[in-house]
Amino acid sequence: ADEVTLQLKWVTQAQFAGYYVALDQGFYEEEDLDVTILPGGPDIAPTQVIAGGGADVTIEWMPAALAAREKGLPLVNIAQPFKSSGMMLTCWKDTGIEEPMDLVNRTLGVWFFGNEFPFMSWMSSLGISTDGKAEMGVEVLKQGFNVDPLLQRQADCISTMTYNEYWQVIDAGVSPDELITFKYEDQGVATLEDGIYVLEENLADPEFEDKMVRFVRASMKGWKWAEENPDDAAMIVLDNDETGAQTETHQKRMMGEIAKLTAGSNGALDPADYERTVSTLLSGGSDPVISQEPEGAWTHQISDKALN
Amino acid sequence: MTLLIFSVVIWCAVWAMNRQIANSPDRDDRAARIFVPVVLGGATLFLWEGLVTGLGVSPVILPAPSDIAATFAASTAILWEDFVQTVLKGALTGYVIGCTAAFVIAVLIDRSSFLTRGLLPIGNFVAALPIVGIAPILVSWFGFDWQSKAAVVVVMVFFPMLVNTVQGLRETDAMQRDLMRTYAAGYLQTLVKLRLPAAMPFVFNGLKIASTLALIGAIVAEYFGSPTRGMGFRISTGVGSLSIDLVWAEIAVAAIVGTLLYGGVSWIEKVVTFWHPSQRR
Amino acid sequence: METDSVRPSGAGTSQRSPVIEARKLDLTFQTNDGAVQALRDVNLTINKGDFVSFIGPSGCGKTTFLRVVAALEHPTGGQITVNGMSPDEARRKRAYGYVFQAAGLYPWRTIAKNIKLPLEIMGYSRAQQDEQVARVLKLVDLEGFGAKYPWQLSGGMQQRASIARALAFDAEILLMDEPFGALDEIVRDHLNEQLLALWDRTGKTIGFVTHSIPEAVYLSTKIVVMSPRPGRITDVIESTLPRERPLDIRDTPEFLAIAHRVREGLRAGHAYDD
Amino acid sequence: METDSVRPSGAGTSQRSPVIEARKLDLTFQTNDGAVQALRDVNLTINKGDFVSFIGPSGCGKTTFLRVVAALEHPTGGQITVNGMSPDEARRKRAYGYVFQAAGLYPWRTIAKNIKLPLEIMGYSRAQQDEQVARVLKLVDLEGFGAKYPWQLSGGMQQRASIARALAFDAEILLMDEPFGALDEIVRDHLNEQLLALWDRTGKTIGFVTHSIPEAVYLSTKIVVMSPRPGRITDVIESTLPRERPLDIRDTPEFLAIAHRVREGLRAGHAYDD
Amino acid sequence: MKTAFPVLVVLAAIVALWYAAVAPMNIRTALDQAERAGAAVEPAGARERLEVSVWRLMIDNPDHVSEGYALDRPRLPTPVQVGEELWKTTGEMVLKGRAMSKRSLIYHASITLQSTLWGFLLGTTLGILGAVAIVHSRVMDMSVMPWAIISQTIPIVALAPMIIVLSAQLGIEGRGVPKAIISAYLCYFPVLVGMVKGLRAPTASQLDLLRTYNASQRETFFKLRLPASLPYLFTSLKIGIASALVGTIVGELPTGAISGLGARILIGDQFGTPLAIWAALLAAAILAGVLVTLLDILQRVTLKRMGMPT
Ligand SMILES: Nc1ncnc2c1ncn2[C@@H]1O[C@H](COP(=O)(O)OP(=O)(O)OP(=O)(O)O)[C@@H](O)[C@H]1O
Ligand SMILES: Nc1ncnc2c1ncn2[C@@H]1O[C@H](COP(=O)(O)OP(=O)(O)OP(=O)(O)O)[C@@H](O)[C@H]1O
Ligand SMILES: Cc1ncc(C[n+]2csc(CCO)c2C)c(N)n1
Ligand SMILES: [Mg+2]
Ligand SMILES: [Mg+2]
Repeated sequence: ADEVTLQLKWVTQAQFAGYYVALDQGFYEEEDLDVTILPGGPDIAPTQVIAGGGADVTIEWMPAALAAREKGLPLVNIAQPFKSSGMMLTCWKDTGIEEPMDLVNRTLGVWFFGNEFPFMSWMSSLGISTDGKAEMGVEVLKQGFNVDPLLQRQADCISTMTYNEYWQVIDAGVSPDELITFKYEDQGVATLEDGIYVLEENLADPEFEDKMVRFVRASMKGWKWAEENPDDAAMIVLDNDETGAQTETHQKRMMGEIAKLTAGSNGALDPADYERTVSTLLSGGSDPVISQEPEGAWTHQISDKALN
Repeated sequence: MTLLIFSVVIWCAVWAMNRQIANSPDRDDRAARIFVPVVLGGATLFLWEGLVTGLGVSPVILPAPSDIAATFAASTAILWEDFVQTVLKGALTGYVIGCTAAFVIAVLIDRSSFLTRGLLPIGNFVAALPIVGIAPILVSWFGFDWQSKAAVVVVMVFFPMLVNTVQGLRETDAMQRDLMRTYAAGYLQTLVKLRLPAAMPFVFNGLKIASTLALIGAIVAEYFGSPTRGMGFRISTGVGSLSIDLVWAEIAVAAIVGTLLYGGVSWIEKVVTFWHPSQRR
Repeated sequence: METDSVRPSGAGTSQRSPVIEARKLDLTFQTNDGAVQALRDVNLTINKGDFVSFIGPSGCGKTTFLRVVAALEHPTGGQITVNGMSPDEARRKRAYGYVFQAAGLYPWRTIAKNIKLPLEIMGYSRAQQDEQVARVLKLVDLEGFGAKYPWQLSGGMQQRASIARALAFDAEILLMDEPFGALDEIVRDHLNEQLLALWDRTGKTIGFVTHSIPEAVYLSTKIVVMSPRPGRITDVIESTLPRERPLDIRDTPEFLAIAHRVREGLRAGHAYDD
Repeated sequence: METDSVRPSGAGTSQRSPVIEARKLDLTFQTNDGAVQALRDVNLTINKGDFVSFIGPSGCGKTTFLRVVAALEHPTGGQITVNGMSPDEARRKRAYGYVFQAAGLYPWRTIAKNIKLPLEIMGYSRAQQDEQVARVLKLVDLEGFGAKYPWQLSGGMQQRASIARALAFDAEILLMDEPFGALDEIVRDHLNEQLLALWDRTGKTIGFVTHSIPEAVYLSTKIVVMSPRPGRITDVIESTLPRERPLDIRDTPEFLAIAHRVREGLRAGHAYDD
Repeated sequence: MKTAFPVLVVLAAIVALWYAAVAPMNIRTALDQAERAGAAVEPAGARERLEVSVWRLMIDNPDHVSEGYALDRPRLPTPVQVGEELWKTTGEMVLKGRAMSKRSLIYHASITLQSTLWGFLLGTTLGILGAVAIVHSRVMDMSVMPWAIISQTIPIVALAPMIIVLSAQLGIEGRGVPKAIISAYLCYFPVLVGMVKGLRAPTASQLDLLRTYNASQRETFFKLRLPASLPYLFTSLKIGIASALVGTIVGELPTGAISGLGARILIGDQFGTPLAIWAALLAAAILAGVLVTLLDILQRVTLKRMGMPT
């Protein structure tokens, strides 16, 4: 079998259910692939791992991938299982925040490590500076990995994913009525999230191309399966979690939310989504994420063969 | 490739020269003691340059020193802002508070052998607590700004300093103490005239260990939440956005600051404990 | 300095008041491999103005006895009084000047500052301190070395500095543990003379440990010979030498007779069959 | 042991072959506050089988001279040969047994193991090692203490152990730096006798530093008197005493005459005006 | 056991302080919850309460103070809560026969222990070899020692990702090796410094003695320098193993946070289960205690056999 190493963006969780299902259900094996899944974590930059040859293929968000491309690492999107963005800003209602312009003069928690780009674009589209509290500014905190800043009111709003952190806030006993959320999708600044990326130079190699075709085909099969059997998929993820710290309820719920994000994608990148992402990123205010229109950052070369 | 070979040759030449200096009669000169490691460092940087360019290592994995230097020069404003946030506010505050508190408490508990015997073993446990576990807790207690970073530094430096000071205070030999007894010197007199001076070599040992820990503590704590400035912030986000050259520039700042801090403490140590055999030649 | 103190009259000692009185003194050290009896049944009276030498083989308890007197060690049996008080009370009254077997100077202080140490503690004024330092440095022939650090001096000079330190303040009782051990004969003779003169002038009570028989005989009004395992007193010799003692008194038959008696007492404490 | 070695004949030394020859020896230490001239213009010949004592005030360079002989220090001027070789060559031939001023026993080795240390390095067999240890322990009266660690012994015993260590192997030249400093008179007398007997039996060449005039006179065939600042030789006294020396030879006029000459030489090196 | 009693007393004092601190630390969360459950709280509204000090809140809401001792997500858990969590993930797992399951801290501690021991082995070897080189060669002393110090001023967390990527590029499979390298990086320094001190502990006269015997460098090393350095070695080994443990846990974050105590801490942080963090922290402390104690026993036995007073 051909060996493939997959680097995930984050720790083992239902966000990556499709790949674990494909592995567990033998879809990779059917395609004669021997896949190793490397979970991510804080401090793991999938882009760096793939550059260092630690993985053949990686799951990454498009803003980070495009930024890496501009830094001279030619990543190419070969498939895009996630159609919509799950990122949002979650705020306390009792702070009086009702619409985006109310964010002015507040303290906001944001994820960095390459995940800050959509937020920055959004703020610049609103004309809000991120250099500290001011009439047209916000105080930005680099949020850690948990939702404590919101619960302890060190921040008025924090970044959450529809499928993960939001539910942790709810699990902490907060009722949804106490919160107000702004989905990036609704604000028109959605950027593409989990996509499958490889190094451009590898694509020229027909053998590698063939491997990727089979990989994408099996992975999408896994995603289909996961959408149809969310609870079983969550259990598969749980079985693969080596930390033993994940909980069943949380993963089942996460799987449910993830299914909403994958819905509408057959795995092939929709060029319109790509264009929207690029224009959002290019409008990044004074310090845009990417300074020029990228070229060759995606291809249908693989998905066309895999999905038809 | 030629650069690689050239840098290897240079490195070997520098090593040979250092050998010469080290075996020459001037080897204990202040100048020689600084020159030798500095040229070796320079040669090593050059070797690094040669390896990276010669072997074509991608700059997103390991940038060449020349790239790092260029970034360093181009980002002095950012580096300065981060230095103020992490070093001046976080690390130094924590260092001063932690070391002072440890010193004072060491002097206080030293009067009770019960407390010392009870506290020291526990101190060793606490010293083995990983900062990566303590940092998120302290960030959630003390907020995102430098206060939580200082708190992490306090926790990190407290016990090494405490243990060293307590040990130092016991370092007087029996005869030196007996002498004070024959004078019927009081506790305070014995402390000021005998035990504190005798403890100084140990106190400085603690201060030196703490000086390397302080910076690391402040940087690591920023991984668990920070304002949008600081060396730890820049390093952690820099890796994510593949600005590895900026990451290395920050590492260089950390190394320089750490070395200066360590060197400063060593220099004060030399002045204060001039009498100790280890300071004489 | 109590230079005007009552000068003890003549060599007879019995009529003067006792300063140190030990009765049936016992001292046992508890160590992890059994108890060590360092002193057993020690009875001794030292009168005001006495110069008492202690002599005996290594490990016989000389140092231990001096330490008991200075309240640095507590006897496990028997009684000891100093000026009618317990040694500890006397210590708190700052009755002692103690010269240890090793110099024990503080390395972070210069020689002058080392000598000033007791003076600072006892609250002498700046001017008094300087005056005393100058006086004792001269006494032990270390003028000009006040600003040096201990490690810059040879062993013998360090020992003299520690003697100077003990002489700098006006202790009633001087306890000296082999103070001249590391000195050559000439320096030793010189310091012996100086010490005798000081004693004569001030009327201090002196306890003095030595390994040298001539030194003990030359200096003392009373020689205590000790023997080891357990440490006890085997002989107490009252010196019949006059108070005025030029160096060449050491060639008189009287001197040699006393030295002989000490040597015999000492030999009894050794196992050699020669 | 070379018990069957040629036994040196009589007290005359001039006809025997020179072992150590120093010519115009200079040694200056460079320290941070200036140079210290420890030895200046030292000329000395030591013949095979000589017992040479060095005596002089503290800091006059006795230790330094011994260290130069053993190649532990390198002269900054002049020449010195040992058996016609440089001291360093002689050292590599393992010509020296050295007793240092401080005992310097290794605390992690028992007394017996400390004594075995040179034997291990010089490749003695197990059986030979045990035999030698037993012999020298007896020589210094430490039988039964072989299994003890240094810190379990009194200072005097430690010093004897270090003497035993130097005697355990068959060094041609024995260098002893105040070996009997911390011992009381009786033990000292005893060890003096033992050392003389050993020297007589083996014909070793011995360099011996002491502060005691009687000891120097009693032991030596040649007494070197030194004086300080800078360290130089002021007198070399060839002893006229017979080779056979009972302890009471110390009361003979001949002995006292030599002692007197040494004392005068010594006094000249001091600044006292008495 | 002359230390056992004082240690217990100090521990008891710490636990008591800890207990006392729980009330003020958790009062806000407790009041938020109580308010959501419909209780009357003074003042009403989490935002309003932010303006009021915790002491005021405790005085005004005495009935709710106790609730701070039973929160699911406490800012500061009680010692009992931590103890229970620790028991649930260790002792209880053992009783169920699942000591090595992924949910057991014993399993994770064993993973961490493995890397720690490899890192310790690597670090001490490097440290000792480095010290031997430094003591025997002046070039090494002059050129390497300053860099050893500088190496410790570099934040290892910044290097960690690069170490992983580089070791992957060098074809090293798995995350165990980079973890051990990070652990060794922290461990080697105290060992190096301690051993340099120890190997230089022999006094000039002890060295002179061997010179008079014309002992070789080898003999000088084995018969003098090495034995003289052992007390220093053990002291630095104890610091070294604690550093190796810290290093492993630090290394477990960027190496995929798959398993080990570091991963538990991270996941506990990410999923907002503070009890898991505290339990993992305590487990790390206990592990460190056990390792240090083992070395301490080894030290006592060795030094005793060498006849050194301890
Ligand atoms: N702290 C102690 N613990 C145990 N034993 C001790 C202690 N101090 C002294 N000893 C023992 O008590 C005895 C007397 O010791 P002391 O120091 O009084 O001898 P000394 O007569 O002064 O000998 P030296 O002439 O060598 O100075 C010795 O056998 C010694 O081993
Ligand atoms: N390593 C050194 N560096 C500088 N000066 C030294 C050194 N060793 C000895 N000296 C100086 O050399 C002189 C001679 O010293 P040495 O040790 O030979 O004297 P000594 O005659 O043995 O004295 P003592 O009787 O005190 O042992 C002294 O003035 C001493 O200060
Ligand atoms: C240092 C660091 N901070 C935040 C993220 C954010 N992040 C990326 S994917 C993901 C999934 C949500 O569960 C989250 C939170 C990260 N990767 N690394
Ligand atoms: Mg004594
Ligand atoms: Mg000497």
